[in-house]
Amino acid sequence: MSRTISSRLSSPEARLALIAVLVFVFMAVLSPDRFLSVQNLTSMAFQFPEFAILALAVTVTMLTGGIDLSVVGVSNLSAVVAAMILASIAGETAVGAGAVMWLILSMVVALSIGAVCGLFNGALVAFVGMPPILATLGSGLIFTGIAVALTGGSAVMGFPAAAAWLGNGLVLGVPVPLILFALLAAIVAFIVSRTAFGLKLIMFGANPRAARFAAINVNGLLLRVYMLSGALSAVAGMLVMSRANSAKADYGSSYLLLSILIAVLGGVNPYGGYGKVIGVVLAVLSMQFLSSGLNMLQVSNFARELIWGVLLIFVMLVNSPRAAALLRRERTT
Amino acid sequence: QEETSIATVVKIAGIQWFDRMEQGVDKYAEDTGTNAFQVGPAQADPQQQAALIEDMIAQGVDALAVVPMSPEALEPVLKRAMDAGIVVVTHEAASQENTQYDIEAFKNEDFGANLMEQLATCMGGEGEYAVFVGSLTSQTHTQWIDGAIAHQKANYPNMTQVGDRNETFDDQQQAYAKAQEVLRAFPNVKGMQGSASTDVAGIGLAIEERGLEDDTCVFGTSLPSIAQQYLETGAVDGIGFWDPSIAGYAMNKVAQMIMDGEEVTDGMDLGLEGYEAIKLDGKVIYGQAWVNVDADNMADYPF
Amino acid sequence: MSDTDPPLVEMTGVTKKYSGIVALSNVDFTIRAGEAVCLAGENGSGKSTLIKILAGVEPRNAGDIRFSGVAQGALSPRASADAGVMVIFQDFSLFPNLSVAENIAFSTQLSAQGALYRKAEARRIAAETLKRVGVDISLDARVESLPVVHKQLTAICRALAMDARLIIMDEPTTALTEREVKTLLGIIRRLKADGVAVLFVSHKLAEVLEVCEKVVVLRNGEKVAEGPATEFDSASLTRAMTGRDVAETPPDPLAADAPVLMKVAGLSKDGVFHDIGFDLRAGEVLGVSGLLGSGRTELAKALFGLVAPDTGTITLNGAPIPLGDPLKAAAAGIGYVPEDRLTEGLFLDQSIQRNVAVGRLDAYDRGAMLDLAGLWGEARDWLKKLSVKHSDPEAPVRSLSGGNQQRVVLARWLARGPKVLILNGPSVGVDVGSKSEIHDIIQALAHEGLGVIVISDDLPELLATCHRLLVMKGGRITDEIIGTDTDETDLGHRLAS
Amino acid sequence: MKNINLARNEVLVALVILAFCAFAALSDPRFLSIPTLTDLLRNGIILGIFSVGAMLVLVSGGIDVSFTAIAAFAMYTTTVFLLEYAPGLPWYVIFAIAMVLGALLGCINGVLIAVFRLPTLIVTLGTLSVFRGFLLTFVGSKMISALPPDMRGFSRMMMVRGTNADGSFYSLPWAFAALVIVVVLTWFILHKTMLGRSIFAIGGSDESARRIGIHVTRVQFFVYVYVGALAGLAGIIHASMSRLANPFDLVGLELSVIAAVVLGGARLAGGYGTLTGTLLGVALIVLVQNSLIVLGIPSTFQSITIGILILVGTGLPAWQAKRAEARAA
Ligand SMILES: Nc1ncnc2c1ncn2[C@@H]1O[C@H](COP(=O)(O)OP(=O)(O)OP(=O)(O)O)[C@@H](O)[C@H]1O
Ligand SMILES: Nc1ncnc2c1ncn2[C@@H]1O[C@H](COP(=O)(O)OP(=O)(O)OP(=O)(O)O)[C@@H](O)[C@H]1O
Ligand SMILES: [Mg+2]
Ligand SMILES: [Mg+2]
Repeated sequence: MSRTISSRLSSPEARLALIAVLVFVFMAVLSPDRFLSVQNLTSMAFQFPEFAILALAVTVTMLTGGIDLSVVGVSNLSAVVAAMILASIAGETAVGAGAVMWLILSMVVALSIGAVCGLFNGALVAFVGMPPILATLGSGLIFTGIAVALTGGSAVMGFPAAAAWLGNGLVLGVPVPLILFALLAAIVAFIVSRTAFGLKLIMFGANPRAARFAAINVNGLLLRVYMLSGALSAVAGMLVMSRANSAKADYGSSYLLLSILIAVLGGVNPYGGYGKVIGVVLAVLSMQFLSSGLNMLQVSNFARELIWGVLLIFVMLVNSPRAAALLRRERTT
Repeated sequence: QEETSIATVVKIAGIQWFDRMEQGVDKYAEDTGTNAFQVGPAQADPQQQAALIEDMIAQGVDALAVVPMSPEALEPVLKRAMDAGIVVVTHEAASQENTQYDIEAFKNEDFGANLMEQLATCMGGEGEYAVFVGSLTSQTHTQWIDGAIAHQKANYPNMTQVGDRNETFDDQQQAYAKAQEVLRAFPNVKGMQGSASTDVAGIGLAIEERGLEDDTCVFGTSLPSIAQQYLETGAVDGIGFWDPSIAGYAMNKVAQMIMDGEEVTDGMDLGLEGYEAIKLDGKVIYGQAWVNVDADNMADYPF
Repeated sequence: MSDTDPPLVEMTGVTKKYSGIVALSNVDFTIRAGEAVCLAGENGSGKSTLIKILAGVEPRNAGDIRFSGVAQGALSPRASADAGVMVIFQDFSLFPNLSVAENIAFSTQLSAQGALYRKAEARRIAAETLKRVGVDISLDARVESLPVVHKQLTAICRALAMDARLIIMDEPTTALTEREVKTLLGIIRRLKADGVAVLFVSHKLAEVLEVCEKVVVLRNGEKVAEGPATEFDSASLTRAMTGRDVAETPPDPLAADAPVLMKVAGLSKDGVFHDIGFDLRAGEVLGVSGLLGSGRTELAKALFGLVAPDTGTITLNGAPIPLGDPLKAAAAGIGYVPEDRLTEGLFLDQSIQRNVAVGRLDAYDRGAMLDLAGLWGEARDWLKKLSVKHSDPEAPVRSLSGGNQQRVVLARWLARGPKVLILNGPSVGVDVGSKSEIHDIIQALAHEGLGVIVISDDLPELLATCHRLLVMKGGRITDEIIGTDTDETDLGHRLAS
Repeated sequence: MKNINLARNEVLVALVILAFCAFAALSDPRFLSIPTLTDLLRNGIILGIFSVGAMLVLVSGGIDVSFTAIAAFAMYTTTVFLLEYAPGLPWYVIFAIAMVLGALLGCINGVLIAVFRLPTLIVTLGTLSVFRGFLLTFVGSKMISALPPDMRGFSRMMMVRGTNADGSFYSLPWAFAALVIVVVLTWFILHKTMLGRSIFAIGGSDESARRIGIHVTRVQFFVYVYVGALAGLAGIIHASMSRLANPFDLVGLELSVIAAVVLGGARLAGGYGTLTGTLLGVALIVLVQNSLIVLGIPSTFQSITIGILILVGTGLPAWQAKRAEARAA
């Protein structure tokens, strides 16, 4: 009996699922009527998709052994441009089909900007040969800077009412952001495990040199990975824009570290070659349960940061064979 | 039946300014017996604040008193709160749409002009000056500086602004380095006006190291506890602020009034210092609650 | 020194398990001062494991170890080093970022227990050791910038710099060409004369029998044979290692009317190779040999597009192939099995089947989705065809032995149905049994009409596989030899001349 | 530097610095003055100490993003503790306390990385959150400007002081000596001790290091403890010099510091890094960050400028290395 449990828990994802469930149960027990209320569950579903999508963006780059520190910069830049279209061309008063058309156009523009920013990052990594951490650190500053220069630093607002649907709407009682996230997570999971591109990017992450020797188009791969990351960031930017009913160069500044933390907690190997979307989803859920639960208990928000860090290190220790070996040696001697 | 709960949601938890505000909130709770409490995100990020408000709505508070990090970003979530029947009162957000009342200690442009007036007086109405903002993305800071510059242009033609608006990222070290650079790039600069509470401290430090305490004039928004040592040496000549504890108290009080169906009227006395005769402009309640502090009266404000 | 002295090293009943796998089982082993012992065995038979235990790098699960009669507890690298046991690891274990001098002197300075690093002293030690070996390498060169031979020699010098009483060499000759091997064997003889014992691991049986007094054979972690080297010859040693007879047969002659498959003309890259031209016919196995630095690996890479030549043409079935683009070369039907399996060939932590299938991803790309069933099915077919010994195709390829790993890389390329296959060192670090099986695969491929280019300096291997041989020197082709016109001694002379 | 090698980061960065200075001097001749120099040196102290630590970690083959949190923790906790229990201690004791505190936090990184062999990036990402969260939750989150008297006193201790033509002062605080000491000590450790050589060796190949008997665990542990102590020192100097203990300070600088170090030629893969290069990298970043007003770059374009600088500074050597590799192949 105990052996089957421990063998079921042998994968990092299974252990994460256990953690997510434990956190959920713990919070539900501490304050059942509030934590389990439909209100609270919906509220959580509105909150996490924006940074969860950024975590997906970070995840795909981490699979190749890289990282994308420009995700927040990209999401703000694309949101600012989309917002400018919505605010100054479409205008606040646009309604009906016109408004929807402008919304779609602005989304297309945002996605294109995200992809172009990603292409820029990819080119720096693939053709210039820069370490991704520095390439995207620098480009992130530039993207944010462009957003500041475009807006002079102030918020862009005054959208048609239709724009609010993306971040605030419900479809059959399910929040639109949640649907969007589920869709994107499924797409990324599909890309990673079911497409030639996905398998190649994992193989590249596992050994970039061998990937080149195996006649994989390494440069094209990197360009596409960072473009995917950029496009995902742009979607997150549109969500933030819709939820804030405005766009600004410095929205979501706390999301960068958070999305990296989630990806790593989700079991993605930051040195490349391993990672599952389901792990990232479970990590996001644990984070959100924890954070809403702690708000409910009026625990200081600084403590939340502390708990996230402890959780991350704890998960790493649990997953580490070395720690297990040391503990075992301890017990036998 | 459960007691009324009012959540005051501030920009960021734990800093002096909002700790002082919390004193007001706590005092209100004590005075009235309501469950009034204050929360704030760990990072200065509008999205974190929005998430926090979401959680408060889900928790079912009766009223929200919000000091928005970025008013635009909170419109949808505050709308959701009001749709859910929660009373919403804001502070430092005159442009906020989804609020029942916004309480302003003063008109931002007027406050900026007030600081400029003191700066100009100190400078003798002539010479070069530089301005600092915490971030270019902060609406409040922008309005203060707009008001200040407009006041200078209208009244002190012999004064000239040098350089751009210097961005300090609410970081004293950055304010210090920027002030140093301003002193190098514009050796004739005689005045500086800061916006973030750490700006004058950074500027003051640079002034002191240059030994220019008596040759320059420095004014800005800050708190006595932050600027004290520079006020003492004259590196900073004066600061302006409003008492956040009173603002916090006022927000809670107005929220309770709305819940009780009482009306807020122009010229009304909220019974709070600086809010004895409020001016009502649409949904915005203006007080005359700014305080100017210099080396002489700083001891009166122990926060 | 007499036989009554306790042996330098005496292992009794040593057992080592890796999470269930028994890598060594109850092995007894002794070595005396001034003796050269050869450790032989197939891939995965436990040779490196035994060495790691002696070196204190891995703990043993059971068994006793005595150094000069003194029983040892848990060993550590330092304890072993202090007892005079020095190892030249299979992968050299050098520090690529440090200078030659420092690499050579590092162990010595560590044992000296001093807290300070004495640079002048380090240089003196290094210079002396290099002189003793009789090679000339710049003391200040960074090891990463050295050619493989010099890295190997640096590793040897590091071991010699210590007052070693036993030097263990784990496959030290894989990276060396015939000439350097001769130098190394000379060094070993001198060491023996100085009373230093040598434990030598190699898959090249000829050189083993040349320098060693005693042979110990491992199979599946057990000692299966032990005796004076004079009692063994290549055939009997092979039988002891594999438990069967392994025969190498020369290739069938090439059909006279075999069409020209690949044509290389005027291929040059400044400072690397010059004016290379040759034809490769369908069904032909063409050997390319030469000393290290002769430009043969660069040429191989250039044929596959990994190196961009300055001038020249490569055509395949009459169609020109763009230079310097591995994707186009691969698409045109050229395959390349790299020299360094571990860093260039394999994705070590990925599954065996993924390592095969990675070459076929585009072929199974069905619009938006991969045909996974087809992909894995084909990969497993190839694993079966090349008889890769594995327990689970989803296990990481790291868990395979060297010979089987090499077959995985081969399978990847064969699955793509190439027209020309370039094999750079196809049997480096592969045991005799597997080696002959890989040679059989090469011959079978040629039979099917593939053109095969084998780059190697293993003479028996070249003779066993190639119809024709090109010898490179200083970046030029200096000699062309028809396989049937030569034998090992003749070939050796012509290579070294 | 016998012959000028353009492929070396140090040389490239030095050239970029010279070009930048020439450009700044052309656009404003006052740029070349003693106050500019003293201001830049002063503003490089904290970044410099941090960079030396970050360089050491990179050389050992790791990466540390938690040192800013350690600095903030050590600085703030020391201040709070002193104000509560011993406000009158002399500055060197205060500094020692902060360094010990930093070293203790470094121990936590050390145990997780050296003993449990967890990946350094993840560990330090985690401890960054833990240290900061713990500090703000349990120690405090308010700025303290009423520092212990000797901390303030320290900020007034000047090594060099002089008067400009217009009567204002320029000065270089003694805190700069701390950077010099840190650099000299680290140079000594790295180049003159077996410990230092072992750090390089581990960065080159930790497996090889283990095999020749280097105590990898101990060496790695030392690295993180030493870096923790340096961070504590940088933190307390920062608080003293700015006469303010702000627990929100410093965190957020970590990536810029690492960028400066890589700019100076250290490799993220480990084993490579020089103090000269590191200091040049810091110099370039400090120079640019403190010359944007002089150059008349509008505030809205300042972050773009710094972004471009990082891309150019790290991109050029990367591109050259890539080309060299392609040529050699
Ligand atoms: N770290 C390890 N973990 C698990 N199994 C291992 C490990 N190292 C070696 N093994 C296994 O132990 C056995 C003996 O391996 P060893 O490396 O000693 O073989 P070898 O004789 O040196 O082979 P080769 O000729 O290929 O170098 C093999 O089955 C191998 O897979
Ligand atoms: N108690 C022990 N019993 C057997 N082998 C051991 C023991 N302790 C360590 N070893 C082995 O010795 C080798 C080195 O040990 P380890 O990796 O713990 O140390 P290190 O990281 O090299 O540095 P340090 O010596 O400072 O601990 C390892 O291969 C380990 O398995
Ligand atoms: Mg003054
Ligand atoms: Mg081996």
